[in-house]
Amino acid sequence: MEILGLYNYWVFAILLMIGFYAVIAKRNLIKKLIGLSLFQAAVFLLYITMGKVDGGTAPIFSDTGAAIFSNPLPQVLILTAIVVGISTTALGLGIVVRLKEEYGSIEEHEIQEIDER
Amino acid sequence: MTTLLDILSWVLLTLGGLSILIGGIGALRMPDLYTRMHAASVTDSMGAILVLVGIMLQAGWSLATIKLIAVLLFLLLTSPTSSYALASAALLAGTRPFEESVQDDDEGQE
Amino acid sequence: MYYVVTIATLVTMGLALIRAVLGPSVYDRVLAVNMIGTKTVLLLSVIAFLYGRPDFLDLALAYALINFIGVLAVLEFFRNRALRRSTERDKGGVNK
Amino acid sequence: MIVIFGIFLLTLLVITAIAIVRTDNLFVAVMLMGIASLLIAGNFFLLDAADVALTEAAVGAGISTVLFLSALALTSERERAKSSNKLLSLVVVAAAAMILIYATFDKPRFGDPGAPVQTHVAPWYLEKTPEYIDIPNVVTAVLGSFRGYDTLGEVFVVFTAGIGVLFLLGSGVPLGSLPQDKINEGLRHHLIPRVVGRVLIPFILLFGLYVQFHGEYGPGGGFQAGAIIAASIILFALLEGEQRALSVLSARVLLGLIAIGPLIYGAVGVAGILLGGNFLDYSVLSSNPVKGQQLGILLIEAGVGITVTGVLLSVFHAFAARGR
Repeated sequence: MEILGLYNYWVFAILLMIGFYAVIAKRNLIKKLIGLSLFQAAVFLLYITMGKVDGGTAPIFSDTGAAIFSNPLPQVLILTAIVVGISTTALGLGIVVRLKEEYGSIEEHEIQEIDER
Repeated sequence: MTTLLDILSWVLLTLGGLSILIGGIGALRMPDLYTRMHAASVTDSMGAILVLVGIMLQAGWSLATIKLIAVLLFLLLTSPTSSYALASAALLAGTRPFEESVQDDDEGQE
Repeated sequence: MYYVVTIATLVTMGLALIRAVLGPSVYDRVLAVNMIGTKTVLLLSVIAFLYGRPDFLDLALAYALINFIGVLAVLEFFRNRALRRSTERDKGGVNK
Repeated sequence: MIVIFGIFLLTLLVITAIAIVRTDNLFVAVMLMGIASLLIAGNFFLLDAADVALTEAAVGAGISTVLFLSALALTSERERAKSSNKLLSLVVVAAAAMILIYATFDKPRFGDPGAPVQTHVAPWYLEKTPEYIDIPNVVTAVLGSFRGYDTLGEVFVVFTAGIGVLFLLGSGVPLGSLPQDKINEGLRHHLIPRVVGRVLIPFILLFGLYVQFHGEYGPGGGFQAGAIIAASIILFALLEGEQRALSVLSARVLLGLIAIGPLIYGAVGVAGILLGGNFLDYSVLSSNPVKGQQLGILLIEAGVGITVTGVLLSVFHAFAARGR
């Protein structure tokens, strides 16, 4: 049970690296953006995992009189980061759409070839 | 009275869990898209009704029950609609139903 | 008793995920997304009670309302694709 | 037991992520991203982050899928090229994963109440929120008041990203060649989804407003509400065609919303200075400091909600208009 206490962090590391793999190895720009979203999700997971307290509940006071609350600070940071994440992803998708219009391709190496000509 | 309600809600919850599980197995094991969709969508609604009503019995009369009724209502509206939309999109795109099932029907008629 | 439902829901999510990964057609995958969406609504409502915080049913409500949009977006995407293909075919006919 | 549930969900998440990277069909990858979003939201809820799960629900289930699909419709569905330097990348990634996993052995165990994160400012927030702000949702209190600067920054990032998308896609020659009349009708011929969707739209709007104004008492707030309200208008646009949606909320109005949101936020901050306090110090907004805090949070949440709605809808319309 003690070793399972690190499972969330391992999943964070693996997810982070899966996303990173998509960013560096894939040549399709949309696939890279999807990889970036996975990368983001991994970071979100890390923060929220760190905020969890054993036997705690969400940091919203209620009549039930729970005494232990999980850490609100990581939740605040990630809450805003999710919305910022979708906005920046939209910006990335906008750039990809413009690239497709200019170059007729969303594959990285094809765009580079056209540039070198 | 409370014990009766408890037993009733447990029965409903267990049946709901079973229904959900059957839907999952059906969606995995059935041979083609339409049979899979059939397995998934019917048990989806049934499972949702059983589970949510089971929880409602546990919650008693409170704000939670009203929210649960709302959840159930929206699920019953959207889930069959999505299934219908998906099936019609698949049919229009030219996905044909499983060959053998059609043949069975033909043989039955003869 | 909530545990039984939770476990059944989680296992079904796993089965649906296998269906989503295996495919074979895109419609199977959309079906799997749809299934997991409904299962998430049930999971969230059950866990809200498991935690003894029924005020968190808002989450289940949000999913029950918003999951539908994804399916409609997929439908619109298919419709657009069919339209695009048919106009391309028409143009090819004119050029010949 | 709940820990096991979390572990199961995380395992499913890893499988989904691997499947996302392996598939060469981008449409399938987007669908699997939808599944990943659902799984991760379930996990957030298990980890006590109700507010974050609500945000993920509002953004991940609807808007993210819609945006990715509209980008796919404008580019291509298939990934054509093979991966570059597959072996090298795998080695790099595996090595980095090993290092990260090795590093986790020094981390405090999951849920440890004595971990450094839990002993720094978090207890102070939990202890002082009833005294200074007196609202039940500590997350909203920290978001709106204690860390108001952070949130102001995030709002400006959202604002900038929205303006950026409008600059990129708002001009130039669109590449689509679809007949105008066909593209404008949306899903109007699909009768059943249309009727059900029309029933749902008012409820989604209502729920969005509830999340906006109930954010101080339960999970919710401006970010979630903005995404949910945007989702309801996007649903309308999908059902009735984009033109009808634009005639309800025109691009000009949306631009106004994008600008007004940060302005409200900034103005609340400046009002704090004018009334003799610090920037974003809401205590001076009312004769009673606690009431002032509550008023300030209400106002800035409204600003946040307006910005997020405006940006997400403008982005959606920018992508949709490109297809014509």
